Amino acid sequence: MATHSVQIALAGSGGAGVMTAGQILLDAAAKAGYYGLMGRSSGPQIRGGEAAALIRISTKPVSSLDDRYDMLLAIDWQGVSRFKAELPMDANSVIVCDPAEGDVPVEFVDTGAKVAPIPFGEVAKSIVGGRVNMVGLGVAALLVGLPLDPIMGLIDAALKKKGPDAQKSSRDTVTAGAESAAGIDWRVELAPPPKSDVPHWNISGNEAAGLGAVRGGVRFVAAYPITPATEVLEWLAPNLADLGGTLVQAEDEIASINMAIGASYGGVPSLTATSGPGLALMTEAIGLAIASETPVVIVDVMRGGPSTGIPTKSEQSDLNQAIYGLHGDAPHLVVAPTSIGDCVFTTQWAVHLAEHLQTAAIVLSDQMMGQSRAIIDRPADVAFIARRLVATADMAEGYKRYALTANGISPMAVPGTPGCMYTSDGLEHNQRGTPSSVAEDHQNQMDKRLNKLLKHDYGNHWADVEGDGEVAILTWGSMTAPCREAIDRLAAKGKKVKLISMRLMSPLLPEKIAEAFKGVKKLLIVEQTHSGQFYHYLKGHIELPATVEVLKRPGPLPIRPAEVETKLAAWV
Amino acid sequence: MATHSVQIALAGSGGAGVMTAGQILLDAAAKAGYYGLMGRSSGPQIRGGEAAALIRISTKPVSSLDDRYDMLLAIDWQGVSRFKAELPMDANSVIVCDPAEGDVPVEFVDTGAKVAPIPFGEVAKSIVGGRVNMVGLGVAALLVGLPLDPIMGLIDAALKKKGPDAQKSSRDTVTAGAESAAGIDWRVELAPPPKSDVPHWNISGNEAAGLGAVRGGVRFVAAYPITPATEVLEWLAPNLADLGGTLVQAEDEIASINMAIGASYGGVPSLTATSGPGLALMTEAIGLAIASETPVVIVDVMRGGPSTGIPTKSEQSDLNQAIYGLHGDAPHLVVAPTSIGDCVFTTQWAVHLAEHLQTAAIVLSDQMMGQSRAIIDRPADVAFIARRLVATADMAEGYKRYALTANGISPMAVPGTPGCMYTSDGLEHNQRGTPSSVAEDHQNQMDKRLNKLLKHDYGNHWADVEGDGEVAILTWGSMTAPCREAIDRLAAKGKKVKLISMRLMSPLLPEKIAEAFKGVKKLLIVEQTHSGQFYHYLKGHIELPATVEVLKRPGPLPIRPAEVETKLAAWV
Amino acid sequence: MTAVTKNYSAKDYKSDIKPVWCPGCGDYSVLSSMTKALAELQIPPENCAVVSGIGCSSRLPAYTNVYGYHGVHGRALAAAAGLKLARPDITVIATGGDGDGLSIGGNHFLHACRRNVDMTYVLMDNQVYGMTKGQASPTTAPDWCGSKLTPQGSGVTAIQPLHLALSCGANFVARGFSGDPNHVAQLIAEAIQHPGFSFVQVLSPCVTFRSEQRGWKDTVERGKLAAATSSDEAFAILAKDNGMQTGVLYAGDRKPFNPSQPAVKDLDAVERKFVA
Amino acid sequence: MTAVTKNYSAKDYKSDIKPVWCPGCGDYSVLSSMTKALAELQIPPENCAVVSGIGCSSRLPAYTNVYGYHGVHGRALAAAAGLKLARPDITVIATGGDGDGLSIGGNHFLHACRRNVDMTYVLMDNQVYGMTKGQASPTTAPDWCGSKLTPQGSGVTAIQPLHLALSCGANFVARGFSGDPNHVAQLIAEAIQHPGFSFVQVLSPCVTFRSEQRGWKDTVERGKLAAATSSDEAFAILAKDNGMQTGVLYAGDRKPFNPSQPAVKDLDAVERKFVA
Ligand SMILES: Cc1ncc(C[n+]2csc(CCOP(=O)(O)OP(=O)(O)O)c2C)c(N)n1
Ligand SMILES: Cc1ncc(C[n+]2csc(CCOP(=O)(O)OP(=O)(O)O)c2C)c(N)n1
Ligand code: SF4
Ligand code: SF4
Ligand SMILES: [Mg+2]
Ligand SMILES: [Mg+2]
Repeated sequence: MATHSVQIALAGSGGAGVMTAGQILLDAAAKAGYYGLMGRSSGPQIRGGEAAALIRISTKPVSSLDDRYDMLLAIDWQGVSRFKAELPMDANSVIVCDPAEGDVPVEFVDTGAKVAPIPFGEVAKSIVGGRVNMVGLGVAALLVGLPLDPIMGLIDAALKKKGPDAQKSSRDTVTAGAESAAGIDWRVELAPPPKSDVPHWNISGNEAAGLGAVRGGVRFVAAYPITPATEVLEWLAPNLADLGGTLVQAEDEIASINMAIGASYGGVPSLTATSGPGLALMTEAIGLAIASETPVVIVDVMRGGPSTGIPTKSEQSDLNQAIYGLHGDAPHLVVAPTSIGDCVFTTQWAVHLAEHLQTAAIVLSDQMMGQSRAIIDRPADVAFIARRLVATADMAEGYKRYALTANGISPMAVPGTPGCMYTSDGLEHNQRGTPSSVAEDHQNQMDKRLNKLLKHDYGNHWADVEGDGEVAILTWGSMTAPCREAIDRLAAKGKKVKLISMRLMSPLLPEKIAEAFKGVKKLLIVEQTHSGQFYHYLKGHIELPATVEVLKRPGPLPIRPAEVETKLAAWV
Repeated sequence: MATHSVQIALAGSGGAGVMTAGQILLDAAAKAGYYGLMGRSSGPQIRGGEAAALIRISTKPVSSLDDRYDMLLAIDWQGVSRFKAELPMDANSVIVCDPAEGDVPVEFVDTGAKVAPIPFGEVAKSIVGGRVNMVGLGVAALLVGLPLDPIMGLIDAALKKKGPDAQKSSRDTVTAGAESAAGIDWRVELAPPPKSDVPHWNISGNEAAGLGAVRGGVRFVAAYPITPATEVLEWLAPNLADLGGTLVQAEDEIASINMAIGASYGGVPSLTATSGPGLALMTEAIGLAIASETPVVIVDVMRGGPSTGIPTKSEQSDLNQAIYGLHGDAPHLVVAPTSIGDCVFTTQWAVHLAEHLQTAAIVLSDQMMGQSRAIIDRPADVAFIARRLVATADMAEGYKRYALTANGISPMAVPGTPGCMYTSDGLEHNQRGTPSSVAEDHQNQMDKRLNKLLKHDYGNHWADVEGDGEVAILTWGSMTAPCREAIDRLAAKGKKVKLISMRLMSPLLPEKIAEAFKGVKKLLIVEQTHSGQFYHYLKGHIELPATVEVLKRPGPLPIRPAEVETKLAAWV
Repeated sequence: MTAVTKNYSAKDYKSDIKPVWCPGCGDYSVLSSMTKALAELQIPPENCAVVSGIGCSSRLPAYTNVYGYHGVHGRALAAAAGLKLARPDITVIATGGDGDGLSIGGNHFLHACRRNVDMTYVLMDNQVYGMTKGQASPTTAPDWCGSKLTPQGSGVTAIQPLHLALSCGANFVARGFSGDPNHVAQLIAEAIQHPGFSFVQVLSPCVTFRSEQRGWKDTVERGKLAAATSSDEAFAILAKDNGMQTGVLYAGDRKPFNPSQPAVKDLDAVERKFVA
Repeated sequence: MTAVTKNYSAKDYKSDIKPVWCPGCGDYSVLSSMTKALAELQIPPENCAVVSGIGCSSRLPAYTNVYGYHGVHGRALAAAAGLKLARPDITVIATGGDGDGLSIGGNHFLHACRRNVDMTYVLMDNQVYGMTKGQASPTTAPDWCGSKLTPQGSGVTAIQPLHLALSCGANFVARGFSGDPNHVAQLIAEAIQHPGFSFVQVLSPCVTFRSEQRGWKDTVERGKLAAATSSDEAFAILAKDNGMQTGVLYAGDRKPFNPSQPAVKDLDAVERKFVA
């Protein structure tokens, strides 16, 4: 029977070029009309250490890795054992490797996978300028049934600068690789791709966040690099410039958030991106944005914590910090994309909300979404853009920056507006903005800052709510994908499970949540933390169904669809 | 009938010297054997603006202000109206003021208080070098029945440097003040003070925190000033030096926390003190202390938030940040003193716990406790001191800094110990300390860092649990005092209410809490925040009794005993 | 912006809010000087913004009638740079104290000098943390014992703000004394007009916690700071400076940092790159 | 500490942990130089601590066999100062990269120089953020276009670390090149022995993101940095420096900062002051 999804790992030591090969394989699948995903794993070496390209190709959009690998293609075994825990395999899997590189390590033998020897080195040597990764590419393409044609085109494009000789040599090596694998009696029969005349997109979660930002209207970005958020900023640098915006590299995260706030005070929608340690440094200034009601968006691409933690691996453990990491009562927005592609929408929405509600919005992405590259449908255009309620010169008479209004939003004068000059302040203030320690002013402004968030109509976007049933999963962020897949699989077996994947993490909307809970008797909460941050947060604020279980685990190992399915098995 | 507590406000414009007079009044009460308390309130002026000394004198230890004022002594009316909301009065109160300073403002007249005119200015002028605040002091002493003798001694001590002329002039002015008030037919009859041969202490919460630190063994402090925490550091500076310790003024809070961590890595118990904005800047490094298992204590004297907020007023709104303000799952200790005097014990305990458990401990004090000066019994000596489990040279063979042990605590080698050299790391690590991104190491070390906190026996110190009954109050920090008083008053009426004032805010101890809840059917949670941080935190983690109500309000107005009493009235 | 015909006087730049400053504080004069400078340059109030951190001196923006941003402690320069880069049409002045700018804010000062965004920084130097009631700042002499936090003196050599500014690449460097408000006004006006990052240190006494600074009026050497033609010469001049000479020390010609450019693409063109 | 009779060699200061560095990275040599310096000074490994921030270069402590602290990004100097002040008996070396020390850590650098705690700072300068895959650092030339974050170049003037160190008051200032490990070892040894805050900038190529730095071995002017007798002279020398000269620039005689003193009171005496 043809399969709808195949998963392959290309692994090898530094210099083997598995990432390049993996990238071409994914691109080729995209050209052929498939969806897919590629994640990366690498050892501690800064550069040139062992690495693995984790590739999934599918007939349907996918946003996370599958339970098991169909194929591990190991160019060599140096350091590859380090990835063992990330590479579950079984008797239906195949390990393709070069006997000249030594025996298959015992922990891989123990999986029961079939071993298929290919002399990568020898085949590569047979072509002038041939490289082992291209051999591997040919082997992989053949075994999963991807056509070689698009691969050749992609190679030509990639090696344009290196000239026709290099192009030909690579093409020949791919062909030789495919031929060398002809004798292997293991194949995946991938179902044909869905028909479509709209081309798919090839985008990483971090690029998607960048795109969402500019779609939303961001035109100022302050940047300080940090793994795994740097690519948000690196994508923005040239593209923002092309769009007439400005990106400035700051001296540290405290500077970048304050720069963004300064720019936004000037009327320009502004953003910065970081990861946990950087967010920690930004919290003081985020409080300032909230108190002074200056819109700003912070993308936090989460990694393993605490402290420096595990910078290259994913975790959802900045949730507490994003929601609660500020001193004083500082209501603000926290939103989370529910898939790689959704990084576009959610970031764009965050810009819209921050601007409309004149507050700070934190977008919680993570390493898994951010640094994975996916083949997806083009994210739809939506109307959410930055549209700030500004004061105009005709409001100058008695202008009060922090006027108490029905919906809590008051017109903000931007520099250049005659007559509306005021001083924005992080000190508690009266309606005019003058510092005040009067209890009534404090209470009023606290109410204002909270109520404007609570009174806003977030529509359906507060969560992805899918399906129906007495059993539901409540999850968020990159945990959504494995949950969605588990639910799909159960659905295929006729079992109904509802999915609630929260996009609006804060403020919580108790009524909307209660509505989503209607009819739900058993709830499974799924999150990638050690302490169950999401669960405790929800329990502290809303009423949960009678039966609640929590599936949680810290990074770096992802939670896989099968685990979710197993967990649900007792309930459906 | 003699009263057991009297409350007086001395108010006036800058230069009137109300704080000096208030201080002497409190000291005189102490000398006479009373307990008491003095808080301060002042206008926005940096120096020299209007100010009010808020004084309570009592036959029993008190840790917060009472519901109402018996007397407002206004030297003049400039800016005093600003304090109106803080100065509740009624028909039994008296307002002593100088007719030459103009009419009593209408909002004060409206309280119904009796108005007693005293020509402060004139009386002062009648004495060479006489000052109005000394007139006020004499008036106040007479009306509340404090003997003048101790006042004279205190004046002589305070003015020693200024010489006998100044001393005499002040003494004479006090006497003249008292005489000028002889005709006022309003008196408080203060019950005689309790008998005791042990002298009381005169201490502020911030000094008490400093004392607790050195009692606990702190010998290194890094300091960056911030209101209202500066006095912790200012008290420590000379006293730590006297004790052979070191205080260094840092360039910012990030430096101060990192200096403290560096010093502690060197084996010396270390501390820093700050307020909300500074704590925000420290969270990244606090995570480092937690991940690298380096003990450190941070005293956070809370003020009104968010952002710069209201620096001179109290609030309990840093609770979320203290518990949750770190990225990643970063279990640590958060403790809170339950009274001004308890700042000694709780800070000392924090030092002990941080050192024993090799983690960060945050002490949550607040402006109300920190900057109030109280007359209390000498805080008892307790055995809790810094006693870190260190590695010794004989453990060198195969020494593993982060060894997995039964209680999660592993011997820490300090520099100078031969053979145990290791690198302490904020990156996730294996038992030896070498950076590791292996899932098993992460899980093990996460478990270790959490379990060492959960397995510790905190004894009874996790909370002050007092009394019994089906109705209980659950509160913390400076809200404890008004709750305690409300409960005492109800007890006097034969009504039983249990008090649970939490000292160990994190980790929560569900079993201990459940035990304290035994028999409790109705629970009132009292806190000084806008959003109910304490309530939501508890709800998220423990099972609460069937009926729960929350009495919450942001600063700057304190929650007073009568409010708590009223709230409980329906239940008892 | 279109040409303005209205004629502004200094008081058009002052707000009606009463300063919290102590009577006699040097910052009153600095406020006057700043409004005078703006009047001299006839910058429409709405086209100017003053950005500050936290401290007595940092309270200044609210007392002006231009756009103001009273941010968090030590970060005025970062916020000001963001504002200027996003809104090159606005005249941006950052301001605050020696603690705000050189202690907690030292890193932003260092990088603002080298980044050279076209803005002006007016630092009110009273060699103390006034707002928190009198602790040593980076410009405090090491033997000043007036702080409870360092009762034996800080023991740490004071920063020379002009030297540091030059070393980090500031494009305009001057020192004034609040007791000479017209001179300070002139310095601020020059600083605003000079392209790139301009730094004006204003000696501004804290009469409450450093009352001896009342004596500055007698020790300041007015206009004695020689104008250098090169930064090397400026360093040579500073080698003989006692910190009390006022004047323009250095005016350089580095190009201001301004990466913003007009759009060359629309969103569609940007998005096309994602097509697989 | 009692006198040590054991004779230490450089390898006694190396751990068995394999560095994560790329083959050819300059930091390998700096590690060797540091261990050589310690061996030359015969400092017992347990009496030395190396404190770092985050970056490729900041990984160094784990590769030594002395006490190490691998802290957070940019804060090595603060942690090191705390350690030294609390434990004056320990030889403290802070280390890390140009990004760690001069970008996010700039404020601590500035204040470490003026505070003058007796410790040594070895800064591995590769003019790039290596760890985060190649962005411009404060020492990167403004026209370097190799970073995706600043594809047109940073446009910001590079910091001169030695100049800045001098301006802020560092007591010992030197520059070495990782390609001359013996020279660097000697500089580090001198720096450790010199009282107060000693700063050694080591040009240490990043072969991965700045492969052109492989050419430094040809452009470095070995030992050409003249030793100044005063800081004024040192500034004059730097005015002609191209950043590639190595040697000791300046060794001053400021007294190190060390506020710690023996106890003069016991707790009882301290507490007595609270008696009402
Ligand atoms: C993060 C943070 N840390 C500390 C403070 C407390 N604080 C307020 S103003 C100030 C120093 C102000 O000194 P300076 O900038 O010289 O201003 P001045 O009051 O002397 O004008 C400090 C430390 C704060 N508000 N925020
Ligand atoms: C708070 C924080 N911000 C950002 C980072 C990401 N980061 C890690 S290393 C580094 C720069 C390192 O550059 P450098 O100090 O020059 O060291 P190199 O790698 O070049 O040796 C950055 C920005 C971080 N770890 N923590
Ligand atoms: S404390 Fe000093 S700086 Fe602050 S307002 Fe008063 S005089 Fe000015
Ligand atoms: S990236 Fe550069 S600095 Fe980092 S290890 Fe590799 S060569 Fe060295
Ligand atoms: Mg100052
Ligand atoms: Mg570097």
